[in-house]
Amino acid sequence: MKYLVKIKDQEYNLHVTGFLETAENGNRQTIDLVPLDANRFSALIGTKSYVFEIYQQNGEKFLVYKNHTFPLVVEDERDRLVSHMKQVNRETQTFADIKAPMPGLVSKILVTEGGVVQKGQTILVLEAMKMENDVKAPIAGEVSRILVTEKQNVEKNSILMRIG
Amino acid sequence: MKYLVKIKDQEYNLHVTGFLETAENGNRQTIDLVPLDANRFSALIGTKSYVFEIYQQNGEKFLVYKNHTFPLVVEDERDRLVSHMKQVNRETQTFADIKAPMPGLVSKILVTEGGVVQKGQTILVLEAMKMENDVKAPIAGEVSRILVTEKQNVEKNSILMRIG
Amino acid sequence: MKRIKKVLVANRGEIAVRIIRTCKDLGIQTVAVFSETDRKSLHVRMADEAVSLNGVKSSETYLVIDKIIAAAKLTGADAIHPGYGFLSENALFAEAVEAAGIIFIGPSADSIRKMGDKTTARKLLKGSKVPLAPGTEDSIEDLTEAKRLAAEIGYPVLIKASAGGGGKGMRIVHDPADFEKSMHASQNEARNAFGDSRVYIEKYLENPRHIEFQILADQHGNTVHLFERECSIQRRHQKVIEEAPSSVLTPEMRQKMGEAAIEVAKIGTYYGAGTVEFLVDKHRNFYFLEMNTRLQVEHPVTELITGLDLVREQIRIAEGETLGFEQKDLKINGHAVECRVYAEDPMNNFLPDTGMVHLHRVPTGPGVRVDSGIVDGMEVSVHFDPMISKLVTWDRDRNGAIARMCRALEEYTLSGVQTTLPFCQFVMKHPVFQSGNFDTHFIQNYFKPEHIEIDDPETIQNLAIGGLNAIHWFIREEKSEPSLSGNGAEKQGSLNLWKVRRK
Amino acid sequence: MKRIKKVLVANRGEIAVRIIRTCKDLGIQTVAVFSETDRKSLHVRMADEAVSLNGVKSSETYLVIDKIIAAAKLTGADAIHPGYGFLSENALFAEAVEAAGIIFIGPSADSIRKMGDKTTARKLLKGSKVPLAPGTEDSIEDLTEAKRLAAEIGYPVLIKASAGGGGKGMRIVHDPADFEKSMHASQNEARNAFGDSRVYIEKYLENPRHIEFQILADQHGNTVHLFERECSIQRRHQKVIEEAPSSVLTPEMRQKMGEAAIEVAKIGTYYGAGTVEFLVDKHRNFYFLEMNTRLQVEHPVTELITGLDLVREQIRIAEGETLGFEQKDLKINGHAVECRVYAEDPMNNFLPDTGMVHLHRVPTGPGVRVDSGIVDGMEVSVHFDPMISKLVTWDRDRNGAIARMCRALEEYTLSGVQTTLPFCQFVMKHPVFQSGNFDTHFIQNYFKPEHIEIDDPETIQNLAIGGLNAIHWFIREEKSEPSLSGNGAEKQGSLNLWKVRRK
Repeated sequence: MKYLVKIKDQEYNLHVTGFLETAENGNRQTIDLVPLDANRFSALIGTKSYVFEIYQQNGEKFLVYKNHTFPLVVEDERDRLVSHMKQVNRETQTFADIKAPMPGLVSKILVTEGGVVQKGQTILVLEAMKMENDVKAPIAGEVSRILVTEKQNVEKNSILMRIG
Repeated sequence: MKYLVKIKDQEYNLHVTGFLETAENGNRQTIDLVPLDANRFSALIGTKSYVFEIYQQNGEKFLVYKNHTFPLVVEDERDRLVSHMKQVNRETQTFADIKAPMPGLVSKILVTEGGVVQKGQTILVLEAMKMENDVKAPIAGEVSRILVTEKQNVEKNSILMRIG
Repeated sequence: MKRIKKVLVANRGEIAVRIIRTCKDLGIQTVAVFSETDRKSLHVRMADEAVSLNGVKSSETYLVIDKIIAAAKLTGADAIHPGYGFLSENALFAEAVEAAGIIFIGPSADSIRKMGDKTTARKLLKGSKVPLAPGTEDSIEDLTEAKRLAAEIGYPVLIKASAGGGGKGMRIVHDPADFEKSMHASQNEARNAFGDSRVYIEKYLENPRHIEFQILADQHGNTVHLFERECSIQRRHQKVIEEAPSSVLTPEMRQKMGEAAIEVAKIGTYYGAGTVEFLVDKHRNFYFLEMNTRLQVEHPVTELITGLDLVREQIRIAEGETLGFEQKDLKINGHAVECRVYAEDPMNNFLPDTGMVHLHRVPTGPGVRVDSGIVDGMEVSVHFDPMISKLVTWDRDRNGAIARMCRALEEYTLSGVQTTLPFCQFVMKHPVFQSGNFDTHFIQNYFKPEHIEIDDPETIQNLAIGGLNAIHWFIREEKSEPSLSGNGAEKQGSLNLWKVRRK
Repeated sequence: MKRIKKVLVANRGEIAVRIIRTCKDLGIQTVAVFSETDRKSLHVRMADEAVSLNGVKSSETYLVIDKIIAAAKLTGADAIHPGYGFLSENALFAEAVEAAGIIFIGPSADSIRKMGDKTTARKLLKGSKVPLAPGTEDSIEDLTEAKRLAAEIGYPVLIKASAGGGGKGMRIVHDPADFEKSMHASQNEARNAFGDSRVYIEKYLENPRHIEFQILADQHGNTVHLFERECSIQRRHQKVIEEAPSSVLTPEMRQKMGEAAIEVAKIGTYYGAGTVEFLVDKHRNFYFLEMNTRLQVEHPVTELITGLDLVREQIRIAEGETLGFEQKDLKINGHAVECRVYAEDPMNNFLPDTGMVHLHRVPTGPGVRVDSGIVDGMEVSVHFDPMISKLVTWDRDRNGAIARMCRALEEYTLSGVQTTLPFCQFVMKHPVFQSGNFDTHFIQNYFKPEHIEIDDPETIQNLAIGGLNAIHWFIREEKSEPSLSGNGAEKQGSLNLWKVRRK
């Protein structure tokens, strides 16, 4: 699978050619990667030894190495296609179904049916994994339907509401 | 619920009277117990502060305090009744269904149908939680049925075989 | 002489843990007190006994004299150690403790009153051989009068809280136009931090170094100093890096300043451990700044170069023992550096960060000491100071101590909140810091967030490759085990990309 | 003089980590090598580079000279540090390293041959002023001849491996009837441990103390000793607790023994760090026992009382530098104690334990140093030595160092395997150990497993109450969350009584 990896203003076109094998510009390299604890990994790349942590926050990925935090963007071909399509469709997109990104408990609904929301506005708080996760409006528009109530448990990908 | 707790040759008749409230000989005491990591707890009993670990190995419980390991036996009224009944029935017990103590993968079956086993003999190895767990014969007798095969996944409490 | 048998530690975090450690060394029983958010804290776990203060904020807990004394009575503690911050420089607390028949491990209430209050101290020192920087004698409330005095002293001036320490309530004013705003801000901060809004004004020295002397005095009139600490690396007027000895003091200057520090203590009829802070200007003139009538955050650097345990000395003094040594018995052995590890984001103007500390693995090995009150699974909350720990290194010389600090900082693993660790690494590797020739403006003069970035191309590329493969690992794990849920909880060290972090 | 830029550490565990730390202090790049079971080990994580040795057992990995040299060539390492054990006292290895154009951080192959082999060393020292205990000059293979010599020396005798150290292959024989069995056992153990079954016989001294001197010598003929280490607390002839200085040596004896140690080094034309071991009998006569031509496990106690970093000194010496100090510059500063933490069950005859270390939290604070190669989630396997870490404390005097050790032992948390931690606590609190008046039989004379039990009735009762409530907590968690499975994996620090531990 081909990926575009962005880290610290650098972009790498990486090709995951097999189990822990990655190529860049045709140069294959075997990576010895082992998980440690708390999202940390030990990676031997060539002979070089790295220990780093990976985590995700608000949908963005971060890599922590020697106490430095690097935002990490990983896009595969589909993502790139989708992000391209999104750009094309942005103007014409008229509605969006908001799905639960993970199973959890709806702890707060911050909008009402008929209300108007801005893109990026927090519309619902989903409690999952002992955390409160803000669910944000992907587009601006009117809230046309709300399909859940507060304190309701929802499955992953169940539709929470529709905007537009 | 009433319990008999045995630790270091001492026996205590303890009465769990409520959420983190325990009585001994009528003396109620509130316990402030919080879980830490890796099966450790911090307990404040009166003003005294204790940090200890609880773990179970081969069906026996242990408490670790200041790097000392104490075997811990906790019996509730039912257990005592059962253990009393067991003693009464021991001579007359003619068969036993062996149940999976936890969900897992049957990694080895060490007996065959029709074979005779001794009490305490390991009859099956159940791989669960990344460990191999020995399942032992609770009584001596002939293996009358084996209901599982090697590499089979089993649910908790599913019957694995019958002895007698 | 009364031997102390049980000490209640009226504090939290690393200093509570540090005091408990010495009590254990001395065979003294320990009592922790705690706010509800600190129930799982290390000081509660380590103490022999622990008593809840039933509340969350410091104003409901660690600052409530009655609750602390009640806890001491409940547990039969015969002494109270106040640590630093909270009630440590509160004369009323020292009095209330003594009135309850409990030993206060610290100076007398009288000394706290005299020396803890900066304006009182300055008045007392006037006429002594201790040099004072120009400034107001009394704390000042009236804005017009304050402005007049500031003009008289000459800009730039410093507005400081009378009651406080640690840079709280401190403002530098360069321009008379900013004076009013700064004074209000200072008063507000002082009120919030110390419950006392009084401020005073003094001359602001340019390019100053902050150098302080540790003193120890027993109740029988013996006073020594334990040499200096260099504390010039500060952000927001708060120390972040300290060392001992200072690289600018000559033996002659050390002797003069040490004698002045002892003089300050004697004028304050001081006993216990205390610190006399000086500013040293670019001409190597030194001026009395203030006295801290308690243990300092940065006391470990002094411990490492003298081999003394300052908490042990405090306890022995409180018991009425005499110091077991004289000034001539004390020698500086090697060099020590301390980095304070704060939950602050150095990339973002040192904004305090909060959250769960997932993983806290401290460095060790030759010449490394860590004083910390945090462990895996604890929250860094908004209620208390964002200092996580103190990392201290020692070696036979300054270069060695700095090299060990670089190694220890790299080895230090803390996950869950942003910390000042990379910033400390930046300072240690900076040629100006390494030269020893810097002042309190080091950070504003030399630090930019981009300076602490890692940008070796091979490293960045390998992190991209490693990061991608790690994400692949998560995806693979998730796909191959759709019902990972079944025994997910049982997996030792099991990982999940999607679980982590929130603010 | 050639500056070393990249060091390959041909070892594992705590000593590999410890060497890497000093290399980092010196700005030297590091290369780790590892057996497959050590992939997650700390030394692999901490080194800048790491190379797999493709194998599991030490005979396939850390003992294979060619693999190590290949790894050094692959990574461009210009020096190899052998640590202790494995190839550290193998002259062929030292030669092979030098032949490959790589610096061996240790003595010359010639010195290893001369001094590393006990019988050769004894021959060389004969006629010098270094006192030798009666024993065979040559290693011995023939049983009948060995028995004759044993009778001549006089029982009890000691059978020891020529090649080895660390008590491996050592047997005391009190009764001639046991001689044959003991000799075979010793030969077998020596073969397994060192690939060399040769043994020799010497007089067994009764009530001896094991006292060794650290020496440092440069390649220019300068040799100093760094005082003694007391290593008399042993089980199975292996050291478990060491300290410096020894409580029995007078300054005169220290000087005499130190001079003898330097003499041994000079006769061996020795350079690098080395240790000369002596036995001291109850009349305070001392006898040369053997020389260890490498860094010792217990070197940190010497580092703490001298302020030197022995690995740094080794590297500087290997680079061809001269020692920067003379004997008269060296002073003993305070007292240091080391406890080796083994995965062994002291309640069960120190039987080695293996398993997963769930939790490893090391003590810190004033006067504490931990050298460890283990972290959470690592296995203590059957393939290697069961030493987990070394806990070292320092204070201005012996009582202080012991008190800090008691505190640090209590603070030390290791979950998953049985350890010698409670045993070390027993020793520290024992009046005979505290008196300083003990010999190598301390454990057999004073230790019984029941001595280390906790039996304060209040504690036991409260553990019963706490334990019961903790079990209740597990049951409640399980019942109230039947589908805990759903996000079980996501729970930080989630607990499960039923998951843990197996052998």
